[in-house]
Amino acid sequence: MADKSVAGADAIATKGWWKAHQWLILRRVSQLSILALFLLGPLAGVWIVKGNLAASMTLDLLPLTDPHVLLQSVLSGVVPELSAIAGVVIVIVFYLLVGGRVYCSWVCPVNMVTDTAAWLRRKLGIKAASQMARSTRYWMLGLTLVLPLVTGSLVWELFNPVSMLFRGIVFGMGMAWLLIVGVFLFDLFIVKNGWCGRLCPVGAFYSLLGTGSAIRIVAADRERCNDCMDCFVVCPEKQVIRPTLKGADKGVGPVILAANCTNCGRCIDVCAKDVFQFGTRFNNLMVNASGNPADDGKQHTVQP
Amino acid sequence: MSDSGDGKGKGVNRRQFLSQTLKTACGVGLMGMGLGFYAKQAESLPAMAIRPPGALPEKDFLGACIRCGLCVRDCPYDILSLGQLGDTVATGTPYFYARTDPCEMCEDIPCVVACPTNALDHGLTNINDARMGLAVLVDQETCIAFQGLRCEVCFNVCPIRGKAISLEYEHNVRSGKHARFLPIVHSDACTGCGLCEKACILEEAAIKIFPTHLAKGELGGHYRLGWKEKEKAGKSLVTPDVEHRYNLPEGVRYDLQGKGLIVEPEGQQPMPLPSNPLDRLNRGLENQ
Amino acid sequence: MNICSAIVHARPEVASVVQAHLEAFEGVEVHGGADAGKLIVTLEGQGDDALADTMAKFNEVTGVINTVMIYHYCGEEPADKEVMK
Amino acid sequence: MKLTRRDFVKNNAAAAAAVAAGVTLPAIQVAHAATGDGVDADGIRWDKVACRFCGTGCSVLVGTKGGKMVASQGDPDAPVNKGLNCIKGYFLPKILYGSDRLTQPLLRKKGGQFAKDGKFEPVSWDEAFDVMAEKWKVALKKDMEKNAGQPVDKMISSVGMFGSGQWTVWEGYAASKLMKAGFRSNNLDPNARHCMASAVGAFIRAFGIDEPMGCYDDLEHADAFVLWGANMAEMHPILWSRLTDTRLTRADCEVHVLSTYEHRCFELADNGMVFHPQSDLAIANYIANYIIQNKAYNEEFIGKHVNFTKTPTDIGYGLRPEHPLEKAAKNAAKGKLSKISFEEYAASVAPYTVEKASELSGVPAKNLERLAKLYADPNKKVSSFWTMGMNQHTRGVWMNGLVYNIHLLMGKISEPGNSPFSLTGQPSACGTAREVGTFCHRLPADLVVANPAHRKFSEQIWKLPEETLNGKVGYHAVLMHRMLKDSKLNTFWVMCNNNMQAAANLNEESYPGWRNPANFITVSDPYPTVSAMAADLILPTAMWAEKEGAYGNAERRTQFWRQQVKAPGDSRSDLWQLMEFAKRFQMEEVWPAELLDKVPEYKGKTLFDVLYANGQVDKFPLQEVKDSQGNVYDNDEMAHFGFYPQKGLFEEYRMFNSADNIIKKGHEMAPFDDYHKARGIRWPVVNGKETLWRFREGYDPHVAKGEGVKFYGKPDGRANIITAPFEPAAESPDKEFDLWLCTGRVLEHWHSGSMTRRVPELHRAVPDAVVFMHKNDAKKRRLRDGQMAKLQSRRGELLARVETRGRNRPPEGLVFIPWFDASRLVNKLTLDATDPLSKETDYKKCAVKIIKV
Repeated sequence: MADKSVAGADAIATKGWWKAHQWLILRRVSQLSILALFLLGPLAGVWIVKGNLAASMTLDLLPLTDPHVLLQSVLSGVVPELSAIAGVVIVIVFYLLVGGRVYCSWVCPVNMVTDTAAWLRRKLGIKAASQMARSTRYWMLGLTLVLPLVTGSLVWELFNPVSMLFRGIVFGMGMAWLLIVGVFLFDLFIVKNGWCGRLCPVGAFYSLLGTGSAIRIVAADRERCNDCMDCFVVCPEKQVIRPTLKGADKGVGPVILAANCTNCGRCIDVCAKDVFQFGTRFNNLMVNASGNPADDGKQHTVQP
Repeated sequence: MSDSGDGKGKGVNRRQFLSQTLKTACGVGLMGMGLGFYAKQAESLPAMAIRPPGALPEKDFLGACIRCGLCVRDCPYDILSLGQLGDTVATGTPYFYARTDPCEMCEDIPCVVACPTNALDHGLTNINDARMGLAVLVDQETCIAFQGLRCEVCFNVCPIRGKAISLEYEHNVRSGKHARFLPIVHSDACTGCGLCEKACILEEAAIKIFPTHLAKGELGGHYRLGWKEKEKAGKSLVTPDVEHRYNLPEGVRYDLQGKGLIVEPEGQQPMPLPSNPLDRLNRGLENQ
Repeated sequence: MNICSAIVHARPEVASVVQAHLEAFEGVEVHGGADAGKLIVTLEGQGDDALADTMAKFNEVTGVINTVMIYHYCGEEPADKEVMK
Repeated sequence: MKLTRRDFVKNNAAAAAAVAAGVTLPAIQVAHAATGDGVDADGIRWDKVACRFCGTGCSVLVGTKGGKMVASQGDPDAPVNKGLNCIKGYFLPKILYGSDRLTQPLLRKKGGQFAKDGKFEPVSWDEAFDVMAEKWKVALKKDMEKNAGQPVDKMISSVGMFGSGQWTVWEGYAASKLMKAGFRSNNLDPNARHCMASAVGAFIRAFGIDEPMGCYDDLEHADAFVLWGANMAEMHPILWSRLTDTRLTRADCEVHVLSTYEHRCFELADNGMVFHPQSDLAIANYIANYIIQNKAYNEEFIGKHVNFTKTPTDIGYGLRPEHPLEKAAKNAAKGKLSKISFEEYAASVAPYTVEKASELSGVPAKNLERLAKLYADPNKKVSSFWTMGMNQHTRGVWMNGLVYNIHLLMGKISEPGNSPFSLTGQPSACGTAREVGTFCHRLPADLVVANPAHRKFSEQIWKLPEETLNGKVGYHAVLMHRMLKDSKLNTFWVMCNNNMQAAANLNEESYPGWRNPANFITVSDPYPTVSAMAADLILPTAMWAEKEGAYGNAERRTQFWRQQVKAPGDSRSDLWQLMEFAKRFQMEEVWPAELLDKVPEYKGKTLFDVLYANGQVDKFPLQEVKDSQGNVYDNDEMAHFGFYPQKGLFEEYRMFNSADNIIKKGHEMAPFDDYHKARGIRWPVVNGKETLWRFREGYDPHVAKGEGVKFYGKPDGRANIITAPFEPAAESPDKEFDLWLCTGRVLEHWHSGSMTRRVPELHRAVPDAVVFMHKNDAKKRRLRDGQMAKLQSRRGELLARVETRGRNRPPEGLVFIPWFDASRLVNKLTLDATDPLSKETDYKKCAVKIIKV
């Protein structure tokens, strides 16, 4: 088996470097171009998008609003403006379609920080220092929603590294970089995938939002799996893989339905056997209907 | 939710599960309290940071503002900033400092229009109704107008001219022959835009914008200003005074509500002019 | 140049009379303080002795309670040099 | 008050005893002398200096330490301001220390040589003066050839100088002497031409002698004030605070304000009147008419002290002669008065009924009547004040005269509180520009070049051979730029002003004139102003208290100051420059042989020798300049020339106004040294006593006992009432250019802003010139407050932000813009129409349009 510090070495060997990194690179492009769009105004004076991830206005036409922030605001007793409501509806519909935690892997700038931490952790071979329940994030989510209810103010937004990093880049960082360094060190030395995988209430919110979302990773050719474990190594939410990948025996369909799968596509990249593909949650139905998942699943995959 | 453990969940018994949950709950709960307390501090707005026009009262504002920065972007004069971590202003919330970048009071109030959450009240449509704060002449000892110098820059730059800041004329007792032009702020018109604070020519401004609750005194609940009540009512609140008559020597009148005792100057005719020019010609030497 | 100053305590009710008496001495100026019964006095004279004698005579003035010397200056500079306007 | 060392010790002794006794002593001076030797506890040396800005003439105390001016305070002992200042005065020390002070001469060069189209390069004073003198010599030689055989009153000159009412008295005097006696050119005019010329013209026509008869004490003695085109609230801030105080404290005091737009004086006005531009002529005539109709005039006064005259009408607008308006004028530039009777005068104003005045001016009849009644009330003492609204007026001399008419009809003149008072805009418009003869038609002390007797008298004082002085009136300010453009004026020296930003019609006259390759332009300036940018040679100038100086304010008060600090780098005072430049000329290069033959002793000498080393100007040797506390001050000019030039020049100038054989009395001044001791002295000074009110027995030493009132400037002792009708402005709004444009100043900035814009606090307070306009006018053009708008006249355009809610509230149809802002040159818009009599530009009226950008 290949060196575990280089995840996907097999994949690179068999598919070539590009194929073994294509979703990763696309995600980075996505994350950076979103940032770039917001920065185009203040830096170049080209105002395509104004605002930040909490709420934005594109071309003075398309409002987008972060449902988690707005929910906090509503819980503090505010009736939002129509534009904010419209913005939230658009955002919710979008993530219902593409998967809630797509926000985490394709949009959120903190992802780049925590991915780096995870990568460095593998490189340096740092072993887990402490454990933390993955469910902690739901408690955190609860907390972020209770606090405005109790205090009447958006307490979480004073600390939220996710909004702070993005806002920091677009509007000015202040001391927020300390918080980001904190997240990075936490992930690197204390808890593996600690922030995004266990603590972040924003991710928790989007996971709930995406519970029933359409686009999903499908382990379409799971029978080809050679147990190289590369996907487990790179996956930030690796608990979502096993039930599906190894669930054929138990009659579990090939679609990874777990809400916390971020649709990052990294498992597709690193799998030398091309077990994974993008598909939809309906791939499972077809398996159940036709009993022949492999062929049918392929027709619904998304090729980048 | 299916992700309560890193695949180790299998071996977890009920007791372990309960204790783990309890631990997490306690941890998060403690953290929540910490956040709450810290938030109280982090949210205490420094007196010199002014919210954009239409901002809800600070407490409501902090609940309503989602820190999106759209108001910042739509300010044509680029005066607004978002609080950054480490600033004394709540992180991500918009503010301006009057001394460096006061509000120019746009007629269409674009910052309010941009706000998606009503944190900047969309009910504000006339910028003159904005109450961002209140200008206060904090130091009469350094304000050079109070020393009798001719400055009045604050009065001159005030966009609610003559209403938010008026000049009161007063005899300069020290010099004996000059008037002092004292700037007086009126809270019923001042929007707190801060143009006066910016323009103040002192090293440290003598007129500053403060949050209204810090800037305003409050009259005792029992007391009314008699002349204002009378003006409001348009008449005396109690029975009008009777007509008075007086014992007075000739050539003397008494005006109860006005000047008091009036001694008519002897032999001097008020205007209109006498038709006889001799009156003029005999005037002559009164100044010699 | 030989100048000293003193506080002359006097009964407040007769302080102004005392002041007139003191001013009659040569080189003596009263600068004020009659209201409080503490007359602020400067003395100017040729030598230390002359000043001391004058001071001693203050106590003989009716109404004077006590005399305290506060400040003494003797110097050789020309006394008519202008120092300020 | 002097304090000797003895007093000082005694005070300290008493203070010590007082402290010990816990008694406060009122009258003990210990504060300043505490550290001795004329500096205060902070080591700051204090001395008095006249304020650098307006004509009010406030005195300030400036504090220097370590060769730098570090502090200032209003002078509490100055009678004008009693320790107060306006916002500009508050920042006085900062005007010296702008970050872009010029510190060495700069010459346009290309390839190491002067080139008209070259770039500015630093040069030495020697090189600067070499190049400059060479150009002047070429022009002088050409002039001498042309003037050969011509009588003196036909002499032309192609050298010129544009001076200033901000020059110190001796700088103006030295310049006047250099140009008129040295270069035999009357092409010397001050920027006061733009500011006070109409007032001067009217003074001379009405009273035969210049400057107001009253003084600032009128402010405390009047029952009513009338402002005719003066925004005193902003332009004479300290005087306004005195006026306001009188309004507050004097029973029944009234303030009437006339203007073409509402300004800050209206805040105090009991009767505020906004009139259509130019209709002040009609209003003033209506008041005279009212007085006559109601027989309110002072018959005795007019019987004894007044002549009635009329002035030619239809006199044009001082434009170039080929301009259609000039061709159409019947009596272009004519002003010779002819006597009329009282009845003729009455008939001439009779058409100006209240209805007509109201119709022409747009002021409601009742306001006009109230004003007329005030003037006509024999029991009300009225002081009228005016400045640029009346002077910068194509009928400015007329208008000044019409106000004198009212005061003369009523006899309300020359006594406390009854005063027609022309205020000045510059600190020494009176002291320098007017008194020492820096106008193109004048010699010192009210003498004029056109009068052979005056020339002869001046030649005697100046030790010049007869027929030296040029008898032909030179080019006035506006004409100078036209002549530069026409290449008839070839060398031009601009000192102590910023005429490229001030002179009207920059695009068509000023700039082409200055950049005309035939001409060589020198600008002496402490800062890189618009004028410096348009020059060929820039000479760095010592300013204000960097030199010993004297200013004369509007109430005839002359104030001196000592040099407080050194000028930076190679900067030199204007006085140094003028005198040093004179050294560059041999007499043979400036005077023709036949003139020199009359004074062979001048042959081989320099102009400096003849003008300044003449035994008079160099009479006072090197000395220590000391104040009463023993502080010693620099005098860089004295150190350089080896004699006390300021004193020599002033004492020579005094021969014009105080010698026994003077031609015109009434201008007497005190000896030089007296002024350094006093907080200003008001002339005429006779037997050591100053004069508060002129022309009135008891107050004026020139009015003998029993004469009562005597206007001794006129041979018969009578003042002139001069009738003049309403005539329209040179340019009025029409369909295309549909708005009146009025220009002016703001409190925070002074003139072209070259000093005040370098004070950061003042710049922050008022950073840009905005265009003040009526809300409806803005709306019609879809303009909002704060939006950029383009102002366009027939001559140029500029961009400025719209202000509808500011300090000035123009009526519909008129806009106002201040001209201090070098980044928007208002003089691109203004028309160079002048009063044909005074040659003063009308900056208050031209037509513009405003377009949204």
